[in-house]
This record gives sequence, C-alpha cells and structure tokens, in this order.
Amino acid sequence: MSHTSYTVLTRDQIAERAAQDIPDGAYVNLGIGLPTKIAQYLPDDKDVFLHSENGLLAFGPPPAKGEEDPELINAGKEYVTMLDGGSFFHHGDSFAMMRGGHIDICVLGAFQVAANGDLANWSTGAEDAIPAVGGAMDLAVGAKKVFVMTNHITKEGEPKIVSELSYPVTGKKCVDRIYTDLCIIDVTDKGLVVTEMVDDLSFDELQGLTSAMLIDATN
Amino acid sequence: MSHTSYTVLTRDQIAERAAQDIPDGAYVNLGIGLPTKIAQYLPDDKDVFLHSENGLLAFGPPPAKGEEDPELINAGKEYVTMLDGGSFFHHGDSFAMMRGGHIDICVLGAFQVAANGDLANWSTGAEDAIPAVGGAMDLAVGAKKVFVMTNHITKEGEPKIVSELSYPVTGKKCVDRIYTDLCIIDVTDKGLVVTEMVDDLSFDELQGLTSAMLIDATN
Amino acid sequence: MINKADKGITDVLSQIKDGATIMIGGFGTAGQPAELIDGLINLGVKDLVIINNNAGNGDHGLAKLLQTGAVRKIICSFPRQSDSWVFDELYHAGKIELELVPQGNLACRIQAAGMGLGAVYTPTGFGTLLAEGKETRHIDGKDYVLEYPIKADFALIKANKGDRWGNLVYRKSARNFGPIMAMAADITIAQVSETVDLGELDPEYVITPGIFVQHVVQIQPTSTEPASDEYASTATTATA
Amino acid sequence: MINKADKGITDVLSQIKDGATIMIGGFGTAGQPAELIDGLINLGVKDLVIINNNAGNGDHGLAKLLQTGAVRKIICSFPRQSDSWVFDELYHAGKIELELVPQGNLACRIQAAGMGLGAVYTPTGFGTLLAEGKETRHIDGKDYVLEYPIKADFALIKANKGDRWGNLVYRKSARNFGPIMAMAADITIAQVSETVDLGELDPEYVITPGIFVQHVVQIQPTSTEPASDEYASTATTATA
Repeated sequence: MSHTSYTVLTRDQIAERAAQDIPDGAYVNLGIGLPTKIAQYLPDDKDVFLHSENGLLAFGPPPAKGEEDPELINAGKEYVTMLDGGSFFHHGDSFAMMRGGHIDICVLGAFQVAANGDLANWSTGAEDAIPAVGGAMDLAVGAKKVFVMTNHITKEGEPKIVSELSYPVTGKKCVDRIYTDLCIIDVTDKGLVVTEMVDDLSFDELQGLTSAMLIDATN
Repeated sequence: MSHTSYTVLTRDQIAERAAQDIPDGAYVNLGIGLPTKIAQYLPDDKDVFLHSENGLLAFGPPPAKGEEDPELINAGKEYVTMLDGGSFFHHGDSFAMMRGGHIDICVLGAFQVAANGDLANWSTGAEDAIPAVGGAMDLAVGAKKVFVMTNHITKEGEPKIVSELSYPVTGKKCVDRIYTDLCIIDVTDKGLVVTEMVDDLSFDELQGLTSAMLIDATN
Repeated sequence: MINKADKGITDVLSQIKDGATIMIGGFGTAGQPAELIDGLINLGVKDLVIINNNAGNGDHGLAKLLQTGAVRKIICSFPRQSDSWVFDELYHAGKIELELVPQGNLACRIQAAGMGLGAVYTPTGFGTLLAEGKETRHIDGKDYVLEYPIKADFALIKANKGDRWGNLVYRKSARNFGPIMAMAADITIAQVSETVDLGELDPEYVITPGIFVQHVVQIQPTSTEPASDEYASTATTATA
Repeated sequence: MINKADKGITDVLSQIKDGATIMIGGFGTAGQPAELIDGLINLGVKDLVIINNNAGNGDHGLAKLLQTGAVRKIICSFPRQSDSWVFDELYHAGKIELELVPQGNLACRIQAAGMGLGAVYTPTGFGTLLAEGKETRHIDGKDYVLEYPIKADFALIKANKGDRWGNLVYRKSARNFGPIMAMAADITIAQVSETVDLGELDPEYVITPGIFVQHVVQIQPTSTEPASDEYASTATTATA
C-alpha cells in the first residue's frame, strides 16, 4: 500500500471513533478481534451494556492480574469482570437476545463488505481450511444495527469493500455502517455513502482503493 | 344408572387406585378437578414430583389455614406449598417440560375416550359455550403416559368410553390408560383391554355400559 | 446514565396508543400487574389487542379493562372461568374477538417472537379444532402444526424486585408469563414491589436481564391485606 | 426415595454404549465437564456423535476423546481454534465427520429438542453455504431456514451445585450450554463441585430443575490450581 499525503487511522483510532457512535443505554455485542477494542473507548458517563454470546450481559474490563477466573470469560475467551447490574444466562437466552433483535448494535470484523450490505467474515472459502462460524451469522441477522470495523484494504492491497462478495457470505444485506482506517461509510438504499474521511485523503483516492462505487457525503 | 350387585368406586377410591400406579421418582401432572385428588394418596415413601403448568415443580399439599399465598397457586388456582427441592420457572420452560416429553405421567379428566386413545376433554361443542382449552392439549400430546380418570358413564347414563369421539378432540391417540369408577382399561394396539373391575361387576355388564368394544383381561 | 425506574405509571403508560397490541402477564391473578392495568384503564386507549392466559376475573384488573370496551380482541388459552362474567357477556354479544390458543402454544409462540424465529412446528393441537386451516407436517414419525410468533408492542408484567437497568426477579408462581412476554414485546413495562440498587440482584439469579425491560415502576404497598388486594389498586399511588 | 447423586462416574457412564449421541457442555473450557469426558475416554466406547460448541482444545478433555478415535462425527459451531490440532489432523485425514452449525442455530436446535418442537424457521444462515439444500421460507418480510431439533442420548454437563433430585445451579459463564443440553438429552449427567441437601437451593433460583437431570456426580476438588486444572482430571477421584 503506498500513499503519501494522508495518515491511516490506527486500530485504536478506529475503535475510538466507532465508540463515539454508541449511544447511552445501548446493548452492544463487540465481535472477536478488532471490535473488542471499542470497549476501551466507551465514555464513563454512558451506560453501555456489553453482551457476550456465551451468556454475559454488562460485563466489564479485564480483571487485575491474579484475579482471572476461568469461568468468567467472553466469547473471545478473554478474562473479563462483571459490572454491578450484570447477569448470566444460558446460550438459548443469549442467542434469543441476538436473533430476536434485542441487541442494538453489533460490531463485526470483515473479510469483505458488498455494496448492498452483504457481509463476508467467516470463511475465505480456501479448500483446505477448516470451516468455523461461531456466532457471526446470528449477529449479522439479529442485531438492530450491524457495524463493521476493518482495514479499508487487505495487507496485499486488495479492496475489502466490493461490488459483490467473492468470499462466502455471512449475512445478506445486513451491514449498516463500515468503519475503516480511511473513512466511515453508511450502507444505504442509494449505495455506499462516505460520511467521513481521514485528513488529506481525496475522495478519488478513496474510490481508487474501493471496488464498489462510493457516494461522497463528506461535505 | 341402575345396577344391583356391584358398588361403584368413589372419586377418592379411583384416585387412591390410580396413585398406586405412580412409581417412585415419577414427574406427574395432575389435571384440574378429579385427578388432583391423587396427590392425597401418594405414599410418603415415594418421591413423586408434582408439576403444575404455571411454573411449579415438586409442590406440596395445601398450606395451613392463614398461610395461603396468592402467589403460590397451582394450575387449578388452589393454594399449594413447595417441598424442599422444588423449583419455580416460567411458562416457556413449564410447557417445554410437557411438550418435550419430560413429564412421565399426566392424569386428565375426560368427556370421552375413544377406542384408539383419542381424548375429548376440552369442549362439548355446544353452540353457545365459550371455548377454553388451557393446557389440556399440551398435556395430551406431551406426557410420556396419559392416564384418564373419569366416571365410566355420564350422569345421564351415556357411555364415556366410545368407538369414536362425538365431542371435539383434545389429542389424537394419546390415552394410555383409563381409571373409571368401574374398571381400569389399557389402551393398546389390539384395543381396549380391561385389567381390573370392581367386585361383582360382570364383564358383560361393563361392556353394556361401554360403547367401544372391550377385551377382558381380568383373569 | 440509564435509569429505567425514573418514571411513574401515568408517564410510562402514556406511550401506549389506540390499536396497540399488549401482552399482560399473570395466570389468574398471580402475576397480574393490577396497577398497570388500572393505569391502562385510566389512560382510556381503545381498540386494543390483549394477550393473556385468561380473559379476566371478577370486576377488577383485566376484566375491568374489558368492561370499558377498550379491547377489540383477546388472545388467550382459558377465557371461561367461574368469575369471567365480563368477558362472557362481551363474547356472547359479539363485542370482542377471541383467538383461543392452547396454553403451551401461547407460551411457545411468545417465545418464538422473543427468540426471533419465523415460525415453529408444534405438536400441540394437531388434529383439533384449534388447528383447523393451519399448515401441518409429519416430522420424524409425529404430526405437527405450524404456528407463528406472537409479538406485542407492549408487555405489562409484574415482578418482585427490579433495578434501574431493568433486571428483574419474580416471586413464586407469579413468574409465569412474565419472563417470556418481556422478551416478545417492543417495550416491556414491569411493575415491581421493590426497586433495588444496581448490584443487589445476584447476576447468577437475575431471571429477566435488563435488555428485555424498558421501564420499571415501583408500586407502593399500601395495605397488608391478602390476595388480589395486596397492593393499592389505583395507579395514582405509584412511585418510581 | 430418589437419590440421583448416589453413583460414581464409572457407574453412571457405563450406560453409554457404542454409537451414542452425546452432548457435551462448555464453551471452550468454561463449563466443560472435564472429569466426565475423562470417564468417557476410560469407558472406551466407539462410533460416537458429539455435540459441543467447539472441537476440543490442546490435548485434554474433548480433544483427548477425539484423539482416541472414539468420535465418528462432531456437530459444532467453531472447531477451528489456535490449539485445536487434534481435530484439525483428524479432519484433514478424513477421519471425522463435521456438521458445522451457526452457534445460535446450534443453541436453538438444542432448545427445539428440549421443547418438543418438530422444527423451527430461523433467520440465521439464510443465503449462506451453511443453509445450502435446506428448505427456506419468506415470512412477514424476512427469510428463514428450516432447521430440525438436535436431540441426544446423553448430555454431559458441568454445574456448580446440585442436589439429590437433580436440581442444578451453575457458575458464571460456565453455564452456557448446560441448561439447554440438559433439556434435550434422554439422560443428563451433571458433574458438580458440590452436592447440597434438598432445600438448600432456593426454588426461585434453581437454574435447571431436576426433571431435566438424571444423574449428579460430585467431583472432589483435589487442588487449588487455577483454570483447566482446577480439579483433578482423573475420573477415579469422583465421589457421589
């Protein structure tokens, strides 16, 4: 990837930006990996309720060293703590929260997002890979809003925001907004609408790094 | 109803007889009305777990006078108590116990039972009657064994054990055994098999009070 | 900071408009949110669809709501009771629509809504009048009826304790439909006997997690009388 | 008098025969009934179908069971993990069959079995490879896939406390699949850290009522080491 005039956001900066869009009182599921970072940037004056597939609501930050409990982990199998007002429940109720539209926002990673909001994040379709899906498909269809957090292009420089998926789909027309290291894109009926870009990046440059058609709404 | 030589069982005697067939460790739902009486005749040396549709397992006898709790009632809206080892749960789990085949035995009242085990106990089909079904249909299809407890004939002398139902069906081919004031009948693939009768009742007399064909297995 | 327990009954119920579909918890009077129902009566909305196991007892609570003529249709399993004269009269006069659902299918359809399922095949009711005209299927040796979810705009339920995040615990057989209705309604309003501080409810034993509850209204106990008069039955005594 | 806690692991597990379908609780190692799995390995049964969220970690527990070649097929949502080398090797060698199910559909299909439903329409997986060849339906503006119940002959789960009637409570995120698997299996065997007297578990807070549990086996804690070695990992230390 070569560019001269602009600076891409770090993973922390993307997380920090996405955190700003999570309202007080939201029930939120942060996908394994990059999205998990958002938790660090949620402001203290907001009550944001973090949900984890394995039966936690309102869990808190990692425990202090030595306080880890192997039976208190999140879906990413990281040690967590519980906030006052949190609760435990079984997998049936946990996925009812997701599938039943009770989670306000989920934030997922992506291999690809298509112009119509199709998401691919569970399989690259590689012949020899062992397939694994976890809760990704449930979150994609179940949350009221699906946000994606991803680098704008792959390490190899390939666009991740595409006209049509080439990887196997996780959920159809499910993505509402994409946070990348270059911009924020709303997935709308009219198409992919860019609402913010990093400084010194031109819309044409951004379009050049994107294989789906973008609409500029940054000004 | 006229007869000379035999004595019909009282409601309590039917209940007492049925209670003998409930094994230690059984999970049992006793339908509203007559079947409820069985609870009084369960032997103390057995652990029989009584289930109630409204979310009780292992409830106990009525409370002492003055100890009634309006929030501790069974499906018949009678005050009950809880045994040590009992539990409360919501209606979803309660009917999962029933529909999911976890209840070993339910005992229901009946308007009619047909030769093939069809049960009618929720509606007489009367034009002006307000229909009401409650949990009867769930118990009929869900319990591992469905026992019926009923008078052998109606107050008007009409047989209640019939070739085919004339009343609306509650559950198809669901009844396993019938306890009446005259006899005990097993519903089998071969037909209705009488296994016990009250003293001094002849099989022919019993058949005469029954509009389905009976098979005598009392000796 | 989220406080779901900061409003009184009148305020909370004012979101309910004519034509709303409303689940009401309770099995008979146990778990029936009497004060919320009284508040609903005071609100005076019309053309309601009510989902409850029964169709009211005596002249109070749900029966009183029916008596005001506010209810267009009721979905329930057992409307006929010794003291259901209010419903009986409306029904015979053709003034209320009844959808009779076997109790377990009622529970299951409410659960299906909460779980986000499109439909379920249930064995209950197969071959009966209550499945007439419904799609059926033979699966693995058994017959099933296709039943669709029952959702609601609002659920009015009664719990024992609640906190400002909406976590609830119930009391004995008053639990009944509360937890599953809370999951199936867009907006769940829970009346509680006690509002407790965050953290007082053990996370292991929260029965309804706050995600399913939008409002918690504490009802002030005003008498020690038993049974259905356990608490004052006017909405105006409510505090939050 | 019913005492579901009167047998040791070896005795209880001896009912399991070749070809059994077995649900195993746990999400990763949290809630994984390690001692029951070790007992199953010692039992030496073959041709098993295993239902678990994952396909084993490291060389112990479920992974060790797979390594013995006892498992014909696994139904799970997330077999690929950084330390799932045992499964990986078997899978690549074509020595194990995999049915991959989205986690929520896995939960829901287990629930459907416990609830006695014939099938459910679930939105999860619609239009994906994991729904290929499956029946779909458009209901009320949304697309659904028809999914069938997952039942089992046995469920092996881990709870925190249990009593002689089989009532269970769990601990934190070790609860996960335990309660729903207990409902979906013909015979549920729960290992617990503590067996308590009848009545010690508050009826309001029993998570799995005893009706869903056939055996309770207490595992003797033998060390204070953390994590996956919390308890001795040999079946022979079990007492009831």
